[in-house]
Amino acid sequence: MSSGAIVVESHPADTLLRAERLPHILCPGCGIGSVVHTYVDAIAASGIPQDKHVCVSGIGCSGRAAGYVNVDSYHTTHGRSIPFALGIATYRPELHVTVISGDGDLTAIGGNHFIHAARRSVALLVLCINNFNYGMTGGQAGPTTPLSAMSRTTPHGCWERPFNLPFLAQAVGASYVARWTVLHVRQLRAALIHAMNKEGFRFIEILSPCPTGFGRPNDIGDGISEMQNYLRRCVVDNGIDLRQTDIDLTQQDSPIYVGDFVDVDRPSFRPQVVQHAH
Amino acid sequence: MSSGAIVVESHPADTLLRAERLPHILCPGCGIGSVVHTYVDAIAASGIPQDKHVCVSGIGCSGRAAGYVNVDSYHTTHGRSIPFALGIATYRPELHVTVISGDGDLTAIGGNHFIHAARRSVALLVLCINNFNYGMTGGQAGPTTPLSAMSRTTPHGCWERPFNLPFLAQAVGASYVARWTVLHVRQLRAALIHAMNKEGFRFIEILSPCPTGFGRPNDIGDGISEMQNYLRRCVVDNGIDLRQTDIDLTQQDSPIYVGDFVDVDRPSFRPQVVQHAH
Amino acid sequence: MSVHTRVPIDAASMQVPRGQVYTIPNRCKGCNFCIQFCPKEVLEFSEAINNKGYHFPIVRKGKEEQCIHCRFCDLICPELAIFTRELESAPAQGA
Amino acid sequence: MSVHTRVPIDAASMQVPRGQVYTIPNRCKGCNFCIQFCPKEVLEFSEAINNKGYHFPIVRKGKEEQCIHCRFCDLICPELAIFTRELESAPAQGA
Amino acid sequence: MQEEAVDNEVTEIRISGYGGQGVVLAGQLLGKAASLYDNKSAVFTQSYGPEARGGASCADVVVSSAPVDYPLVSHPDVLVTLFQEAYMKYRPMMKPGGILILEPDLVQVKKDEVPHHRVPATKIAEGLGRKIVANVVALGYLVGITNVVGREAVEECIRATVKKQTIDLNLRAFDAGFSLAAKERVAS
Amino acid sequence: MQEEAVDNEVTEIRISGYGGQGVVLAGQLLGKAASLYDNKSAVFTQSYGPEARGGASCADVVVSSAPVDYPLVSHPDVLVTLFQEAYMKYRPMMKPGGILILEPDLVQVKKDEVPHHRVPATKIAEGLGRKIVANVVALGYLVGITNVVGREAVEECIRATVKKQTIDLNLRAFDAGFSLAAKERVAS
Amino acid sequence: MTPATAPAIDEHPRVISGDHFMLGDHACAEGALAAGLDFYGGYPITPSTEIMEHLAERLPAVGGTFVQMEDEIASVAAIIGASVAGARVMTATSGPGFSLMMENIGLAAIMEVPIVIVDVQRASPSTGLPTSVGQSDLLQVRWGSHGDYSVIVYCPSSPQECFDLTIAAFNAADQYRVPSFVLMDEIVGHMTERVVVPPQEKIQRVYRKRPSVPPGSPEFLPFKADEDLVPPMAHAGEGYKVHMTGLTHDERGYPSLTAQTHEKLINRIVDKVRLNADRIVRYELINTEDAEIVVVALGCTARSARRAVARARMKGIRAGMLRPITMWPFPQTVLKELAGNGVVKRFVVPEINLGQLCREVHRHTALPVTRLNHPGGAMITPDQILEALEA
Amino acid sequence: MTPATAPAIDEHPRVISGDHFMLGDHACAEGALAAGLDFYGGYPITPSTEIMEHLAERLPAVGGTFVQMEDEIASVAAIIGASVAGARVMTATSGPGFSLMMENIGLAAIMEVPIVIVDVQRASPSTGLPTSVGQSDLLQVRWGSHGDYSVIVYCPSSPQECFDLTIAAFNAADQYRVPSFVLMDEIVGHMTERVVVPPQEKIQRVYRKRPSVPPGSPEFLPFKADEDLVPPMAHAGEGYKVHMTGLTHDERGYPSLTAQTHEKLINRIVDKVRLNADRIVRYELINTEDAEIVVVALGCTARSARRAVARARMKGIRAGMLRPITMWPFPQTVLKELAGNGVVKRFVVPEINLGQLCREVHRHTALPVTRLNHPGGAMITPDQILEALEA
Repeated sequence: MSSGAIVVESHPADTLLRAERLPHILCPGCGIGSVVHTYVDAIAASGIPQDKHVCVSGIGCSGRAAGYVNVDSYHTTHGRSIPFALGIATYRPELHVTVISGDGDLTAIGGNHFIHAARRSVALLVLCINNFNYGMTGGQAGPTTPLSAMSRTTPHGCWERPFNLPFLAQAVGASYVARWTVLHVRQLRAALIHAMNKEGFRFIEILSPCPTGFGRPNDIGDGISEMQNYLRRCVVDNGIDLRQTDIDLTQQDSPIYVGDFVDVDRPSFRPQVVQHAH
Repeated sequence: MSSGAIVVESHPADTLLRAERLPHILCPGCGIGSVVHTYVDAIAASGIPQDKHVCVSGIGCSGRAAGYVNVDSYHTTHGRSIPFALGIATYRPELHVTVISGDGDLTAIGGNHFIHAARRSVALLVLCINNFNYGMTGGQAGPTTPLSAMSRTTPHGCWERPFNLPFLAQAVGASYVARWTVLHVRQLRAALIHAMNKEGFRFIEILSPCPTGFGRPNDIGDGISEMQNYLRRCVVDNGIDLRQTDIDLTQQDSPIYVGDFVDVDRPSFRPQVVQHAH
Repeated sequence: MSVHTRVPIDAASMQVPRGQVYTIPNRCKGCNFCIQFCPKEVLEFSEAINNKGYHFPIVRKGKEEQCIHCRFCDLICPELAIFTRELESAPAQGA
Repeated sequence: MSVHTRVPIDAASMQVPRGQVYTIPNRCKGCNFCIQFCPKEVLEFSEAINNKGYHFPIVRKGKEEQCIHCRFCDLICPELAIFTRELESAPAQGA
Repeated sequence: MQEEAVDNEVTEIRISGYGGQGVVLAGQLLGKAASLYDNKSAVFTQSYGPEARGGASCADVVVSSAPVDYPLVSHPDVLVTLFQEAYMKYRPMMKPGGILILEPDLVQVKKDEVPHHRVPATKIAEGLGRKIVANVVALGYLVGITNVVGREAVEECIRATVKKQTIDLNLRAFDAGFSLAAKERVAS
Repeated sequence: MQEEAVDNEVTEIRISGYGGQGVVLAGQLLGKAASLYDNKSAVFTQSYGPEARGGASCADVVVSSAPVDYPLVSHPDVLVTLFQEAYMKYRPMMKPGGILILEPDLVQVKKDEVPHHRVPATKIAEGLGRKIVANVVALGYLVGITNVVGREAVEECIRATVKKQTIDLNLRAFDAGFSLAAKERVAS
Repeated sequence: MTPATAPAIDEHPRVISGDHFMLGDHACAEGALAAGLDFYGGYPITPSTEIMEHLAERLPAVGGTFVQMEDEIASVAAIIGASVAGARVMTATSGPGFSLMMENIGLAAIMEVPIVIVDVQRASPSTGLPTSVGQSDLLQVRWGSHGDYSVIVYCPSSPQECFDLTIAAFNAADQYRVPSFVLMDEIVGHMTERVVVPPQEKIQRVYRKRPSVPPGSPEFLPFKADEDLVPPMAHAGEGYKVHMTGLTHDERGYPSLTAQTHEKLINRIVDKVRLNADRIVRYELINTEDAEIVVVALGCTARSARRAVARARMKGIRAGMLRPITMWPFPQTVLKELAGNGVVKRFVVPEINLGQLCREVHRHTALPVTRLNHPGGAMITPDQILEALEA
Repeated sequence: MTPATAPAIDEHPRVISGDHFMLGDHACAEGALAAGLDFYGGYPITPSTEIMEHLAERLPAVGGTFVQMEDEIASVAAIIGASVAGARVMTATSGPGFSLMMENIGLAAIMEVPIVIVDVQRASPSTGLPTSVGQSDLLQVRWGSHGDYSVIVYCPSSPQECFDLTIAAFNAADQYRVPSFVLMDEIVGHMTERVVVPPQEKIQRVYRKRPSVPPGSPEFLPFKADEDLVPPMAHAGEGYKVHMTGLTHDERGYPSLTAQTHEKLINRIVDKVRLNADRIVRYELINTEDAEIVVVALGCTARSARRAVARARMKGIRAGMLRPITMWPFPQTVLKELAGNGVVKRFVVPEINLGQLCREVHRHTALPVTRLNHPGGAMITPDQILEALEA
């Protein structure tokens, strides 16, 4: 064993995780683990008791995130994490509910719940881990797959324009909108802590490498290459007009804008309730 | 019989309608009939043969529109008019497919198909007849019901913020976005003719009176009163920033912006096809 | 605001057309749109009721020659119960 | 751009902390994130492989005292296989 | 024959008019009075759906001294019509020998119509100051003529059902209709 | 006993390794050769799902002179392992008396392992210039040892399946494995 | 975004004890309130809308949470979410909306989350006749989601039963941690009849079992069942840090993707209803002691059947009736007893569908079964049933 | 937005005649191509994804239209839309996605729009075991949408049948204007075996009937059926100006909201399959001539059963097998014949669910039926079936 690093058996964050389930099922170079890690780190720093955090996810690689965090956690059906979470968050407003899922789950099949929860200003923090494809089923295109990108369902290149998710989130009323990448764990952590303590519908898009489903067919290579791509191209611009935040991955030199784009006060959705009568 | 008006048995537009089904089932003072009328008038003026027009609708009062127009017409399931229409429009790109439905059908249950069709730039003209409630089931709130408005499911006043549909349509990539009211039949007719001859996803929100489901519980009165409300409050502003086009009906004096808001060139979605091999 | 027409630049020099009103009384549900929004206030409700029990539009006394065939009553009618046709010259037929 | 730290205004006057690297080699899947993005280039791959067959991070020869406990390797590790702790003073324990 | 006896326990009543005439309230009051205040059983149903809007609508009540099984009115024993279209639509379904009550100012009967009851409910209601209670006038008449439910039961039901400030008006409307029927019964 | 005869017609083969070693292609070639070029029946299956990623994966082939009914490999008659984890995972399922083939540079056997075949497929492939064809070397060896499918059938299958520019390389790899087996058969 | 002021709670009792002349749909809503409904998520659809409208008024006034969702899928997902957070939950819909809920019904089944779904049946398939009666979701409610699971389904025949059986559905959902259903029909939902609401203290509420150990106890396994095959349920926010998933899972709730875990889990979620069927099943028998012909009917059709049986008796026909009150579990024991008692010679099954109940009757008897049905839009009349009895 | 260049059509034959060693999922996709697939709308889900991926490559290359939709509901809606515009259409999914399609399956049924849906069954309910085998959608495919309707359902046992029966499903969908289904299972979908693709001219395509009168003819009524109960179909854009609705409709296609219209329409859409069942039903019999025990099995389980029957015969047990190739209409006639032939003494029904096929077998025989099942995740082995035969 090398000198310098002390070999141990557990990580300080293990208490925030279902450590007995590690290692997780995700591929080497996948960024989802980093998001889970940053999320639990933010939980510890949020000032909100761990027991009052709830995590809800849908289906797909990112949907598996809920299975690794040591809070009440619910791994639901494809696309339905947001209405499921709405049930928890509106019935128990004292709980802090975070939805962690992927681009396919949240914005393909789950797109309607996304726009309605934002419109209603439901008290949810929604993390969309965007790896530009359906990883769990082996790399098909989705609504964030860039133009021209190769995938198992776009063998000649994707010919659909992807969503600009921050712009969409703003158009439907999110109180907080940010975009970071897995590389920006420090900014992501700060964004998470800030968003956990806000009202309304809060949305963070997190760009993440997927070497298996996206990197490989698009000649990006492994996870670290995708990360270096982010390092090279990301531009922080918190004040940018969100009409400009499309991601055009096929233009290798175009900027990818990241930042804390929207941060407004908007009270959380609270259905009319006099008091709970149990 | 009075002098001045000649009493006849049929209307010149009857050939564009399934006249044998008239009178339609819609209430007195409802604006949906006016939209149907203006739509068929636009068909006649569109320069596109009547046989190449197709009309698709969903469920609800507005969904019944398809049943009255004398083109190939499909009255589908709740919320699914857009993907149904996508099937027609992408398989037969020579057809001009218009979706006519209501706010509940298109933006509540059908919201996901709406944003995805716009993202893809599917060759559809989508008319959302927005009467601020679910009329067919008797006047429940929906995603366009204004704050504070009374309905059968908001007996103490609506507490959810409604969608700003033009802004949403822009955020997801519509090539054409307009808003008019049933009162603006002339502008609506022009918008329809223009939009019928454009590519991509074209969206027109049409504000319409619903005396039964919306006017009555909100003390607006009958259809003509809602129309007079539009006459008084509508402001045409084609160039307005769509972040400003929320409709706040509870503020009786706030403007309701109408106009041809977005008009850009965006090619229609065409899946990769070499040629049809029948 | 006006919803009726976009005024053409050369409006003053244009000849205003004349129109003839046609109605299908039994289609009418009495919504009042055509009457209220006729730019020339040509129309009013009948005293008679149609077979569904509604009063329907008729041309006001004295307004028989005022219709300008702008088609507004036609387009806005939800029931396709009224329309106009352009007259070549006065007087109106069937008045 | 830098993703590592937001430079505080009084950076020059601050004392740079020192850190100790800890690893859980059998969790590592060799993604290379910690090694590539360590701002002090403290880490490198081991020659040995872990029980899943991956090379895992070790501290480079000569870099044993360079860790500044910035936590970047920790947070970015998808496998929770590495972390650092702040040292009160030199030298690093267990090196 | 005993079978007849069973079926005769059941009275099928249809009150029909157009939207806004309050036929639904009249039907509900009748059914509720029978069901809660008169030791009978009753089922109330009404027409639903967009096809029911605007046109003729009806409120149906089945009253019986035994529990009501089949809940629908197929062939009314008693038909009240307050609107021409309702008369045209529902008259043919009436049971032969049934009781027909109509609002003469709003309904014109066919030439060959059988003997029937004409109740100027709207005028009577207007006489009471509120045209809107024509429905309750008609109800009063119906109860007075048929005795399908007790007068007191309906009055109690009205007191328990309508808004406080309209109790008196409704009771007077009911009484007006009931009294007219009583007079006619005496006369006939 | 006739039952045995039926079952003995079937050979269950599992080729296992880690992702990227090409075990899937090796299995497909074997099954396809048997099925299309050697008048036998064969079914090919593979491990699926996220749990199959990263870790040990396997390509299973059932070969029979009669139609294959049950398509899965439960207890391999022939087990090829190119990876330690695969050896650990699948060795216990092997049929007693089955044939075990392994890559000695990547698999360390248990002390009490039965006699088995050691094929340095990676080194042989590297000798041919492309480490990537270690899978086909192993396939060649497997065919050479078991004769479960004819040599010509596999060669024809390779020609019909792989990219044109790699046909020769793959044929040489197959031959290298097959020849090694032939030598060993002679030796034993 | 400020909620409008809702009335103070005291003026609005949760249980409106007393006699009422009440719409079936409203009786269902009042039953839910009496059963302790905490959270309603729904979407309007004829002929169930009146349930939702009634609760829009009533539920917030008694301190509950009412949310109109964007569609039926969101509705069922939201009530599952609220239920894991501890709420007594319900949604109501009709055929088209019910079809949309199928996927998440499976989630509730495998996660063992108590939910109550009301389906007011209309003439179907598809949009069909939205305002007219049907009884054609009898098999869908049992088999509509993919895979094997179990459900408990009540079929009221009257507004009174809409009230009573909605309470039963809440209790069954909690007791067995299953999706339970009130399968009404348009006639029953849209008829107004006397409904007696008992005093609050007479209304029995059965609640889901709760963990007997405190949060953090290592012995607490969220999916370890007791002898009744039902595991105690910990709620979100209580500190138990449960994990629940739609994947096949072990007793800790963690995904365990093996056939062994699957068999254990799925057999248990099916068996907890199957093996308790005798306790769950409800039915009504009329004049079956000496009956030679037994009508099997439910919902509004049972009302016609009761009339027909009475009239048949007067004509000297020895008719009787079995009314399944639970469609699922199906009252097969009593049906088999009737079929085997040597007296019954024939069954008559009137229903407003093309033979769904009849199929189930067939499974349990070899006696002749007379079908009497049409696909919807009208009731089957007493006359029609009488004719079938006389045939 | 410019489509990427697709390969020229000549290099890519629609029918790849010849012998192949092919994945079941791919064979299904090739069967669709051979059947004339024009439009595919789908959404990825294990274990059906390979069908979609294969068509993503192949369909555009032969001039067809491939669209990946935003979800399964959109997928089925889109193929119904394309079908009314004249396309031969298909989508493929698995349990969770299939559950989402239920509402629009009802629309296709009542609008009489030919569609083909492939459901590759996995261990269920809910998310279950996504990559493992199940056969538990047998009843859902028949009853999963609200109301009464009819379907035609094929259950392949091999990649060859995935190819052949997908073609059959296209032909049946068009011939009867019904939703038809290829109900695969994960084992069959994920196994690779020899598939013989016949020469193009040997592949029979049956197309929907088309109007015999020109557009505008007053005698053309879009929902007036011929003697076979199936109406000719006019497509969008041809000038017939049809109206189609999910509401109950008359022969013109116009809403007609009466019980009479409903009965006429729904009876017809059910009868067009029911009365043609003998023509539609397919099954395979093995060794049933003298069989005392008959195994009834389908899909991958039939492969184990075939082996078990062969081994039982060697042991002197007179076993045979009935393999339903169409699950619906169910081969009830042959089952009843077997049950009544005086030789058969018992049925054994192995299946990867908790007794769905068994239920159907029970309905048609009074003989003992041995259940042999588990809810999914593994095949039933020949040994297990043999044991049941020996018991």
